[in-house]
Amino acid sequence: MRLTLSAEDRAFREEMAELFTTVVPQEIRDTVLEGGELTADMIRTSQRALADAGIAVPHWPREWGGRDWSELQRHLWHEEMQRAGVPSPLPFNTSMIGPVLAQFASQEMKERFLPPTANLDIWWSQGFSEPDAGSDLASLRTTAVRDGEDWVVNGQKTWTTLGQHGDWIFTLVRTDPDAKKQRGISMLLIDMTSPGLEVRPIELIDGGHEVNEVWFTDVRVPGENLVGEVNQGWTMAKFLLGNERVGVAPVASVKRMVARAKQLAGPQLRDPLTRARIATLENDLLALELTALRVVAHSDGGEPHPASSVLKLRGTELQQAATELLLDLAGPDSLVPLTAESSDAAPWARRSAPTYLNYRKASIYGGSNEIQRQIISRTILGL
Amino acid sequence: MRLTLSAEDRAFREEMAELFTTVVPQEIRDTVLEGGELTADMIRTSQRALADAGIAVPHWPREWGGRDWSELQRHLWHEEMQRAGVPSPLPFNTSMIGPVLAQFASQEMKERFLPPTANLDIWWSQGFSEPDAGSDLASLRTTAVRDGEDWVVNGQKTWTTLGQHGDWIFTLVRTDPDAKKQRGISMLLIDMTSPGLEVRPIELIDGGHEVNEVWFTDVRVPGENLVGEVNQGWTMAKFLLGNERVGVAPVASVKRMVARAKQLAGPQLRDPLTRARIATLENDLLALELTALRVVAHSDGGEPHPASSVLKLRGTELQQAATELLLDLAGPDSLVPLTAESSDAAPWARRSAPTYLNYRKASIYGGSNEIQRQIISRTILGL
Amino acid sequence: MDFTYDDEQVALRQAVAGLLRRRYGDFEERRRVVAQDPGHDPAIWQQLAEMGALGLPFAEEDGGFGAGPVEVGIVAAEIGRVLAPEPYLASVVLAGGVVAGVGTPDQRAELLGPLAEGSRRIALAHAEPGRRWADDAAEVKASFDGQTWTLSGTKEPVPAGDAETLLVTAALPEGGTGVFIVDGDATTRSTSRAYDGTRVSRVVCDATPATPLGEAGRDATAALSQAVDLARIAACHQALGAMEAALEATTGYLRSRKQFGVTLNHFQALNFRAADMYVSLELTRSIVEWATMVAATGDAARTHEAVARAAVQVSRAGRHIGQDAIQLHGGIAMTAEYLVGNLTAHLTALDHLFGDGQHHLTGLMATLQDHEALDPLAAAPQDVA
Amino acid sequence: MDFTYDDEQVALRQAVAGLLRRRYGDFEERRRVVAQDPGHDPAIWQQLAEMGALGLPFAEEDGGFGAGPVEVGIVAAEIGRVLAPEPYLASVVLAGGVVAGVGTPDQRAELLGPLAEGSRRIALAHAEPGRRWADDAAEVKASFDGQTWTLSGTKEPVPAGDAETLLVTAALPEGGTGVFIVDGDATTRSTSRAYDGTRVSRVVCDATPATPLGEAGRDATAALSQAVDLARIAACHQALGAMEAALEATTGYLRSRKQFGVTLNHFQALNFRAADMYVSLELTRSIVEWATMVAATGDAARTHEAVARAAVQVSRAGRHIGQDAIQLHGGIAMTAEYLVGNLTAHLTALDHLFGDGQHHLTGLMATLQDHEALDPLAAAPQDVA
Repeated sequence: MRLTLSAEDRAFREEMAELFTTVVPQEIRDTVLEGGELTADMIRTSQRALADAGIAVPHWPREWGGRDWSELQRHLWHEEMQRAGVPSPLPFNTSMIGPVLAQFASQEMKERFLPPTANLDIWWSQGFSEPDAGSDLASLRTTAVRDGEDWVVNGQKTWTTLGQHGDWIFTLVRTDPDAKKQRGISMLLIDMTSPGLEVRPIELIDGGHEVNEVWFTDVRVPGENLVGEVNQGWTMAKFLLGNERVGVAPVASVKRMVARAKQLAGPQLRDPLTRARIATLENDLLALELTALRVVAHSDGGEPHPASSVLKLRGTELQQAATELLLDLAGPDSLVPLTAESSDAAPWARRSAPTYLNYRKASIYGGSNEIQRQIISRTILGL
Repeated sequence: MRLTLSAEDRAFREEMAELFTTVVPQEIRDTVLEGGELTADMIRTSQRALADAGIAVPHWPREWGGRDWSELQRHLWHEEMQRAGVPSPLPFNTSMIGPVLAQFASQEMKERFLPPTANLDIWWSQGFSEPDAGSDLASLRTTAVRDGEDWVVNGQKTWTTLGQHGDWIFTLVRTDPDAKKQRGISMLLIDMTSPGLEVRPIELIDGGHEVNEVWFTDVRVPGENLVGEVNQGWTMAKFLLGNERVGVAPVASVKRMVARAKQLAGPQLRDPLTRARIATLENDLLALELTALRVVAHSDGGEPHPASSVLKLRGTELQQAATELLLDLAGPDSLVPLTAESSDAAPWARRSAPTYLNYRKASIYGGSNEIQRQIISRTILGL
Repeated sequence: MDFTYDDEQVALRQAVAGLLRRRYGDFEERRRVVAQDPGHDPAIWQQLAEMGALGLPFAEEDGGFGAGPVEVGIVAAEIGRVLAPEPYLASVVLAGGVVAGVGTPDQRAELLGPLAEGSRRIALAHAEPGRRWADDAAEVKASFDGQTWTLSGTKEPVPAGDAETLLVTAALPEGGTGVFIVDGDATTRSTSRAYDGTRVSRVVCDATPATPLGEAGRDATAALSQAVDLARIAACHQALGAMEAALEATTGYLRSRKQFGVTLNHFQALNFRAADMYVSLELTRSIVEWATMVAATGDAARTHEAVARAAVQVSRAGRHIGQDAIQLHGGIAMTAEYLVGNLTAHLTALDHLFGDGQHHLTGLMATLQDHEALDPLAAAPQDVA
Repeated sequence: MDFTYDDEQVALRQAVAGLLRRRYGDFEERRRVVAQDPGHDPAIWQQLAEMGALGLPFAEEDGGFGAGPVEVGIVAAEIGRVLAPEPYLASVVLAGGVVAGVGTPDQRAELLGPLAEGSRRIALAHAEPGRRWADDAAEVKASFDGQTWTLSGTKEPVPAGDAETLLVTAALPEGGTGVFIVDGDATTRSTSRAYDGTRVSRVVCDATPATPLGEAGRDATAALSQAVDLARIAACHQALGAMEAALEATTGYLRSRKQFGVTLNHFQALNFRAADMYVSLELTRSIVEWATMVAATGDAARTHEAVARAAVQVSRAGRHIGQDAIQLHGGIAMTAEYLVGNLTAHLTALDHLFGDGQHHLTGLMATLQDHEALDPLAAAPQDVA
């Protein structure tokens, strides 16, 4: 048992704090810190700055830019990044397709794709979900049929986050229609400028446009763009989704939100019910952060700790609670739209309702909270 | 829409309030109002007083003492009874076996049993639950085998509330072992002084003894004690359980508990968190009471309103919340046992923890809250 | 005590429901209307007027139909069910209610007649930036030079503030809060689309000429508060309609949507959550209908308390049902083109329009010791008379 | 930052667990012991002494083993798991802690040595009827006639107050609260069995002779508060052990118990509730272990805050897990002979021993503006040194 970080980890943490606040432009970090919306260029700029500093993809294999850090160090990296208001490196690149390619792709494919992936010279989109599948990913219907050396892809993906900026899309396709559900699925990398590929925006209830449908009509994909072997896609998907759950607790960003709420609350902090609500939320966050620290301490060099599901489940609950707190603090000012030409209501207050609505997705995407409860009850509790 | 009671119902309500506070001895009502424990004699005295006043079994058929009241009047009768601290007539007699006999029994059996049942000259016990059945009542194993004119009963019942006082027990027994679950069940009335019948106490976590096991070893029951037809028992059980759910929301008694909590809170009422907790509970109770009034208004002359499940579910939640409130108000004084020889801690405070623990049963017995959710989702929501 | 509607009320519900469901039953239609100015359909507004819905709360001598909170609630609930964007709550119930409560007989006839006929909309400009659901006005000030009244200051957010006529509340020179009739075009205002699709405005007065509503210089705080309470109860009905629609959509989705080879209603945990939504909804309906009946008595003090009680419950239930309706649907409910998420957005907006749950609970906390236990059946003297 | 036990700590856990599970693993045994006086098993107490568990928190020069809150927590958790009725928390951690914090070196050696050896139990008589978790004493007053100190007044409830030696807190003549050593038999006391099976006493002093613990007449409020904080954190571990056992029993029951022809783990709604219990448990474990490490630094102010944070979470989780463990079991968990309901009873008692969740939350509310955000990784100066 030790309460504190080792001298080494403490130094590491300070180094990260220093790096994040120096290499990433203040303007970008302020946008994050104030809950504003990032442009695609800001995300690119930030990730390239991290890549230059060698801290964009620390969890990748060393030869592709990884750092061999301990799980605790990765956690500290992630938390200090959030604390400094640095946008996370694009998860589709660094947490999803990057590790998959590093693990499953041919050497040639790695050399072609990994460096621009780390540097966000390629902006990846994810082509997994389909309209009729929901949490039942394996029931996907998009097909890829062999035609000479190429694959011809037809079908539709949806919930493709930030797909409007995408250069390439990694896609699960059905390559053997006769095989059982999970079998017969392959992973293809598809250039989003290919003829027959169309990205259609989906407007969300917060008025924003962050997800898309991606339609494939006879899209030709060179055979070399197949990752790994044919019909091995489900293995890669599971690998990818397993990675996705690690370090998912958005602790530092929610702490930042609650700290901001305290600043913004003003005279409302005199209301004991508001004080109780904030004090409870702070305590809940503390318990979550300590749990994240326990999990990383026990995850070294192995499978993701099963308690990762606790982090996802509880993390999104608290994230949503924090957005609800800000909304209630904004009160009637929350009714004023951000798009209002001029307003005396503070921008944070006018942003609070769309943010609250937007974060309802947190408990749905990336493995819904029902899926997390299922994992906990099956995997951990043996039910 | 009308906010108030009709003049007739208002007069009825006043009459009930007057009756309850005059015919039932003060000592008994005080015991209830202070959350104390009733003796069997108090329960008998109270019910006989109600029977004398003609208000023990108002929902029975008129010829057996019923009153042809509207559902609203029955509700008012029940609420005023609780408000006055009058113990409810023994539910095994008046809500369970009485209506079953009135509906299904032969004229001879009615004449023999209904008058002493209304007057609590017979104290009935319920012999439904079995150790391995739980909520799955129909999986019962107690058998009755025909032997000449008699039935010979073997098996075990459990959770027999107040069985230690029981004179007779109405029992579900399996009379056709080859029939499917729900079929092959009959209802027998069994004299609890019969040889081979043994009542064994079960101590509960609050230290009290209110439930029992009832063991049957070759207990001979005269054939005339069969209610209705052989293998018709499940029909009667469903009829009985359906009745049990009507008017189950313990509104007035919980309101009384919360009103007492406010009196007892003393300086703790200055704590805004305590005030918020009580104000919320009062509001929740108001919503429940109004829902009960809506349900009774729509239940006249028909099946139990499906929203009865809402009353049971929410009623027990609030009942439990009220006991938890009293426990927390008692604070450290709740640790002092009621059995302590002498104590400066108030009796209500010393009773608060056992009461809290005892009421955990409220969401389990009489159709657990999971069963209620099942009923709501299937019957009302069509899921 | 009777929670059933009479035949006339049932007919009103059917008429309004028929109209609004025809127009907005296809949610795409509602989206289209909301996307363009003025953000609602003037033809529907006219039809509501023709069926008498816009004049319901006003006295016959003022050009209305002499109905009350119950009938207003019926209309509001149907609006909530389909998210009809017509500014019934803001214009008829709230602003109209202020005119009815504060205006002189002449003013009432002048403003409420055209409002009931659908020929003129009015809006109440009361909220001021940064002030939370205050009863009075502070930042907008009224001046009187002996001849004319003028107002200066900013009101925001003003629901449906693009109306022809504004009622602007202002701090009076001698203290207290007055209400003034202001020509909307005489102010500097901008109107935009709120996150739930409704319109809100910012209204700036700068020595803007104004006519006192009611007796000049008289404090109207109490009358304002009563009008807001009646708008609150209508908002509760609107929320109730939206909750009903959210639960219906959710159970329909659970019954029809397949995942892992079966429809979602094979998953007990989801069904149980739907059951809990139903419990919330029924409890809410009870307390809202009760508070409406209390409001119909006209007793302002009892109404204020009853409305707060309903609002506490509506706030909690609206969050519960709105959040879980999205969760049980999954991603599709996050999209703007699907009804359910929009119901949640509207529930959220309603919750912050006239005071959220904590605001009202705080009021109830102060009255905790005024009663031993609540007794909704205890008749007040005037009820019995 | 490291949440793992070292080898010695693991060995301690195994030893204590082995002893207590052998003795009380069959819950019927625990019931039997609790039903009779003294309510625990003196042989087990002796064995705990022999394995060093009773001397863990005390300095070696006082007759202890110089361990700390982490080791005490290990013992407490094992006690909680099987509801071992031995008065470890009350006698060793609480009363022993007060001696260690307040007593003179001679007193420490005199009292703590026999305590660690299991030959003498002590108890702290601090609570006074009707006062809620006060830091000071008010109703019991100390007098000094120039030669001897005497105490008068009533203490209740006194956990495990049937001990040979009592430490009684009392209001000092000059103000402040003192602690006094009193021969238990010199008081009028009655001991009874609390609802969770533990023993509590009422202790009446009436000009009862008393020896000041530590310097006579000196205010010991701060030292008392520190000792109570250490007892609180041990109580958190005891609760954690009980919660673990409750969840284990519940999942075991769901896996094995059949209803409607299948085991209960075929019902998704029940499994999901078990998953939520697990989430509560893991969050609680994290914050309790962290608070324990903070306590181990010896920094009283940081410990006080960390303990309050752990206590808020333990209170909530204890209710959640205790209540749902009963609910998911159904009727059987209501019976006294079944472990689960008794775990809930004990969790309930622990929650009200040193301050419930609301009590501690109120403390945290007061410090809300002392920090921007909580940072458990921020090292205090002495940690780094």
